[in-house]
Amino acid sequence: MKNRFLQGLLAKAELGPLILLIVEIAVFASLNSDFISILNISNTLAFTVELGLIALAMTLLMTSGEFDLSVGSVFGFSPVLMWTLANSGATSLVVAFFVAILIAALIGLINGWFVTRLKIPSFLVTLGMLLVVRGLALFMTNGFPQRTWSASGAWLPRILAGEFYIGDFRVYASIFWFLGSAIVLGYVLTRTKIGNWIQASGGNPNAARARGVNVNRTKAGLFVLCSVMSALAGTISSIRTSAANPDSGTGYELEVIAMVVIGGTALTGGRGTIVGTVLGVLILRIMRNGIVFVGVPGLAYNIFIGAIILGMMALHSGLERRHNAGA
Amino acid sequence: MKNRFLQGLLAKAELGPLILLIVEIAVFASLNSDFISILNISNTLAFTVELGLIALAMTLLMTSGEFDLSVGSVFGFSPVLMWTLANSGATSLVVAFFVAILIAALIGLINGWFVTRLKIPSFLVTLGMLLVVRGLALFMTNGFPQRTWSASGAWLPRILAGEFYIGDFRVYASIFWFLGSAIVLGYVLTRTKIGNWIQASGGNPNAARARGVNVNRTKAGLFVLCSVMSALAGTISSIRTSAANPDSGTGYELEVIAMVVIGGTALTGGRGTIVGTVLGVLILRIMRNGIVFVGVPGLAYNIFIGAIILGMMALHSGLERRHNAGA
Amino acid sequence: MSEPLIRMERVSKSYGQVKALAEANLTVGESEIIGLLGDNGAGKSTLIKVLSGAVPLTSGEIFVRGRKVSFKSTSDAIAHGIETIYQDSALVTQLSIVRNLFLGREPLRRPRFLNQMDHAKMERVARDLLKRVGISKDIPPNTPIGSLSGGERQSVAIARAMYFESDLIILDEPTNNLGVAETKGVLSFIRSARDSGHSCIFIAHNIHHVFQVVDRIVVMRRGQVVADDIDPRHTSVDAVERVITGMSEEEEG
Amino acid sequence: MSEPLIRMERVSKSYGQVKALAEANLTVGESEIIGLLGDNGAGKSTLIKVLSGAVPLTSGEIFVRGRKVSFKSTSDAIAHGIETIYQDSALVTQLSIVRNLFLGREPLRRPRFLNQMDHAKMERVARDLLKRVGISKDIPPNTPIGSLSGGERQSVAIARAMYFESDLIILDEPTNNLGVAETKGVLSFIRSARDSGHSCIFIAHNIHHVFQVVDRIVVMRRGQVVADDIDPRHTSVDAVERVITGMSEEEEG
Amino acid sequence: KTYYWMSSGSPADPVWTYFLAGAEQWAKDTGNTVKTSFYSGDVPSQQEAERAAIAAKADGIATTSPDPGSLVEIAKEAKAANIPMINFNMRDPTAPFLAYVGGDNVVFGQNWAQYLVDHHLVKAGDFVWMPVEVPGATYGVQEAQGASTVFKPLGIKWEITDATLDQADAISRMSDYLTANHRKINAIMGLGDLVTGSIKRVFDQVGIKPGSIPVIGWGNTLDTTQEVLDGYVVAAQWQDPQATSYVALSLAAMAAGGVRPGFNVITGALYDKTKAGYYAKLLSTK
Ligand SMILES: Nc1ncnc2c1ncn2[C@@H]1O[C@H](COP(=O)(O)OP(=O)(O)OP(=O)(O)O)[C@@H](O)[C@H]1O
Ligand SMILES: Nc1ncnc2c1ncn2[C@@H]1O[C@H](COP(=O)(O)OP(=O)(O)OP(=O)(O)O)[C@@H](O)[C@H]1O
Ligand SMILES: [Mg+2]
Ligand SMILES: [Mg+2]
Repeated sequence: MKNRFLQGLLAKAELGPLILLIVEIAVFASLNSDFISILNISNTLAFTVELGLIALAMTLLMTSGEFDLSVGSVFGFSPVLMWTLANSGATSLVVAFFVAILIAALIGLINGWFVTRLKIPSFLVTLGMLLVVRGLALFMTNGFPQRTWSASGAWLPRILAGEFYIGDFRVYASIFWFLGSAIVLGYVLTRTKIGNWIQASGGNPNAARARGVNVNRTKAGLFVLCSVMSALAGTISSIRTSAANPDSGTGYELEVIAMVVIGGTALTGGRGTIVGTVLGVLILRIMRNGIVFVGVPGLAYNIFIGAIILGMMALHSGLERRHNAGA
Repeated sequence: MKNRFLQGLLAKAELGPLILLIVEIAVFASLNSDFISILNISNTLAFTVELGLIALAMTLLMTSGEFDLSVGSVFGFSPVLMWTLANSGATSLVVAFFVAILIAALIGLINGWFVTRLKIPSFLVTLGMLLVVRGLALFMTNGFPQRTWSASGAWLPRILAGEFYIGDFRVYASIFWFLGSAIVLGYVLTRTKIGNWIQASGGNPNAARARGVNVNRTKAGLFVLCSVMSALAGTISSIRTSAANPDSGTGYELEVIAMVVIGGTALTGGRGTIVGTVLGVLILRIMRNGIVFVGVPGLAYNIFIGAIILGMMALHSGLERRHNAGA
Repeated sequence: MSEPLIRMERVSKSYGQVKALAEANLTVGESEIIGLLGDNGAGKSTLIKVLSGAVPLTSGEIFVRGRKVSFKSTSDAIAHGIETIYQDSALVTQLSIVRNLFLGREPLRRPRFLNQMDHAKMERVARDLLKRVGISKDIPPNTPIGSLSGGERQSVAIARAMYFESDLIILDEPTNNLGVAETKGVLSFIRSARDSGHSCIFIAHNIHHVFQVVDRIVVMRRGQVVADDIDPRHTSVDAVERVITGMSEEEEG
Repeated sequence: MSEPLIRMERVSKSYGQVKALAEANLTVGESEIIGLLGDNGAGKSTLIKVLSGAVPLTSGEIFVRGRKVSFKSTSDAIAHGIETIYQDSALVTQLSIVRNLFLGREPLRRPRFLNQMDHAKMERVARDLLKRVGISKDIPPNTPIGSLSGGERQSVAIARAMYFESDLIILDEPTNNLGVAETKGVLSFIRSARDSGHSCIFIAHNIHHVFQVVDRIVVMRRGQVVADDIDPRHTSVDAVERVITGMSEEEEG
Repeated sequence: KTYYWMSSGSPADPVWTYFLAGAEQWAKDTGNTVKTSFYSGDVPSQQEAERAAIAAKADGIATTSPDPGSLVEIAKEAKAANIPMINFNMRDPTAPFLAYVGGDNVVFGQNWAQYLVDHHLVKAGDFVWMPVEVPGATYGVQEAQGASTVFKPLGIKWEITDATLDQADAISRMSDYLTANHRKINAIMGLGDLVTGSIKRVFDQVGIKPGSIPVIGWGNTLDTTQEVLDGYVVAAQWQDPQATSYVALSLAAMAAGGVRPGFNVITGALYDKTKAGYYAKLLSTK
């Protein structure tokens, strides 16, 4: 069983992204030796895993044939809600945290309801939700960032985003959340009944329905998962950076979807890979970090990010084609 | 023939959006009488038709099963390129305009090439292109807005965006560009061979290929059309507002796609309607305008836009279902 | 006569203007194989879609063992023991053969951590089933459906119905894309299903296939059942063809 | 013997590891109807996909009237007079019947403004064709394909091949989903195509259908042509079935 | 030597192009390498990049704060790594930066409000419209906060609206708002350079005569200096954007050379028609 699991990990879909990642690291490391310093690795990982949490959930959602543009706004909204509640003295931080998560779940449920019951494309539903949630965050706070009292003593912030040192290497607790989620969600997708349902819902929803799979509930559940993970990521990020700004998370949705797709999950549903997503997350974040090291001029930054996405995709497609040679 | 054409216009797909538009106008007009003042209508139309030009091209592209996220960046880039060339004295304004259009066509061609030849999803290709083009605009100008010498005498600005008065009612020349494009593209989509190919390419590309339809060339051509129309819209907008800012057009891609989808074009390709898109463009722009008139609090603007998109979609889906009752 | 397994009474179904079913009646007894014949557009697929819960009926009633039922989805029908193999063999092309076989009824294994599937069992059963439907043995059970030939796909769908031995198995044109060997497999499966007490509704355009297995032939035309008691042992193929095309009204065996 | 219409020599095609075609040979003469038989996965569809330019061959050569050709796409094959009706009747479900019929070969009308289609002519021809393939007359030609039954769709694909009278018409299991009346329409279409000087390759699992029309039967097994000169007038259905399943090696009529 | 210049602003914001020009000018004048970057208010991304700069062993960093309090840890880490870090334009007093160069947004907002009141352009019970490019961005929030200290006691009401950083869209939204509310608006306070610089186009579009509604706000662009000269804007805030960048990098270089700055540099001036020509000249020699 173990062996077969490992074999699954190295299936063709993940080969392209893996090679990309290795090439990328090699290039940056050769250009600047500080790039693979302990300090830089630790630093890059911190934010990477926060976006990664969203990407993991998005992988499952996209495998089921839907996607969610509202993740960035939930990422910004949830910590703002949490701190507003906690700062107002209405509740303790812990209660506020769970309220924020619950509201996020509700947002996901509404997304799911609109998409599955009213059969509106997820593009429109989650775009609408993006605007509503972003607007709510602004309206609730009057645009003001929330105070984030340095919560060093409390247990919740420690569990979510506490710092640990392994020698000189600083890690945040969030990396364990990320790794844990990757393992659980990877297991769910490949080994369990729900995983089978997710893939079938994305691959051929009518066939799945005909077999008694509850496609609507599966998709709705994944919308909830996606929102909750975004809220978790937002809270973790907010605690770590001690900032709770109603605007944070803007534009993350496209970055997260790009991560998932670069990892090899099909945009059209039916085929998804958690291992690929982990690689995709690393590829995109390391690229952003590496570009700072190489010292691209500020205004040309986007040119490089864009050109590298295009270049990587071309390479990716080349690898895929070689792999499927003859087809 | 005439009759059949009219009948086509009022086919089921466009009925929902039409009702939405009428309801929307009725509601806003009843809440604020200034809403249907000549001044406001003229104001609203000015920017509406600029976005509308992009939406028309996007309709054809989406019918063929692809979409383009780089339209906003081309909208910003083209006028900046045009004015930079003209201001540097290298060429006349007219030559600069055609150079900008040509470069936009090239951008579209590259998008098309990546999507059709390398088989990379248009989401990733055009997201990458969005970053590259936006970066180019910033880099080329060092971020500075370009001077737009008030070109009242020149014939090109007059043709593109000149003002006319019909009584008190001010219209810009751009509205004729929009109407003209709508008629031509609507005709192309419904009555011509190319239109048939576009729909087939989106509906079942393999079947289309098997019949000898050049799916790749059809899609690539539409990417070019989309980029060129964005460039045209950007230039018109820049002349009208006498502003050429490297960052203008940010976020238009999502708004334009939303317009097309609200109009009834399928996100998944195969089915598209120009009349629906014209309605969708009006619905979204009038909503933005009307919300200000009704006087929602400034920071709650996005909440309302989002909630109304969701609400309209729900209504839309209700209407569709009633229409297809029994299925 | 005791209550039959299935009784459909005056069932109608309209798609907008199109009346696909117009007050059709059908009964299926225990351990009985019904052959459902009719020309294109006669309403055969629609009738069994209604029976399998895939589409809601416009009017009429369905009874299972005398109890009135109302199917809101295919899961409802499956719960009542009605298993269907659709004409367009509803498989998920991205998933492997094994995963398609067990979709919606995945066997689980201990520890029940997040409902993990019993892959070992699934593969074992799959190999066995594929052999029984006569699919060539060199196709591994984790091949994705997308890379199978049309007939091979059909065989997978048949294998699925074999495994989940339901009270009533509906096969909508299962032999359509099948070769000689595979067709034999399906026909013998239908026979063995009856012998072990299951009922079948078998739709096919190849009347020769129908004649080889069924107990009773039902013919539909324009949304109605126009003959429901043709005995294949006492009727000729030509006579049935005439009923199907309507050239001799209400001619029965 | 003069050059035949089509000659395929030692044609092979592999999908990754799977050898779908292994040095298959096939000739088709002028005004000849070939019946191509073989069990599921024998390579029939692959052979005709190669011949129609839909997939590239791995090795081997194709000659049309003695001239070597190399098809890069289906348009190349269409340009050489080879028209194909695929097994999965490649239709665009969102488009209407008329638009599907003429897809890729739309008739234009004057003024040639942006290549406008001649809708009037298209509809007229479509009505006529639909009648010839025996589709019920109450289906208007601008119905979207998506709302037709399986058999009705097949008939539309047949109608298309009827209209574009090519030198060679390939039909991959065209009678699969067809009822009695529709099947008769297809078979008579094939006969009349031959009579007006066209050649046909007819693939079907229903051997009875094949026997009714073809001049010569070709049998494939495991990617190879194992018999290519069976005369249906001097051979029994059973004998051909044995060749197909390989129970009597190389038995010919 | 290699210096990092890291902005929390958006490259689309016209004022930032002048800040950037100052940094580039400094690089040219001194021969040092300056790596510039923009983070558009994305706190985690900026933090990550600042840490990357520290890891890359920068000789000095000049940075703006995306959000007061958000760079505390970073400044500590820079200090520990012995990398001089200078704060400019957006102040973050809680973080241990070596020095600050720039203005004070709260004070600016307060000054604008006071100017309107002192010149009898608004009175108790009036309504002020405050368009801003990015609602929630720190500069706008602080300016509104400053203005509120003057307006609140007088019972003057105000509303902040979302204009976006996209000029065509901003003009469209501002025109909509003005058309709908021109009867009730007594004054306009442009919380950012883009919105203030678009006032002429909005007035022209809606048909409002220059000066009939008093406008005050940012004035770091040629558009705004021209608007002041033409009477569309009564007074505008100058912030020395180029000089701010230049001085911040100079301080960083000075500290890198071992001379630690023990002072802050405060910039800014409010100008009206009489002085606008001077600033226009400053801006056109970029
Ligand atoms: N989803 C649908 N929308 C509209 N009409 C439909 C739909 N499905 C079926 N029909 C129509 O209902 C009628 C009956 O169709 P049905 O598929 O039941 O026929 P069938 O007997 O199974 O034919 P075949 O042998 O070709 O499969 C046909 O005229 C068909 O066009
Ligand atoms: N796209 C593909 N990828 C991989 N293998 C394929 C592909 N298409 C066909 N095959 C394999 O090639 C072999 C021949 O397939 P083909 O479709 O030609 O058979 P066929 O004779 O048409 O069978 P049927 O009667 O079932 O249609 C089969 O084993 C099939 O699994
Ligand atoms: Mg049927
Ligand atoms: Mg085949």
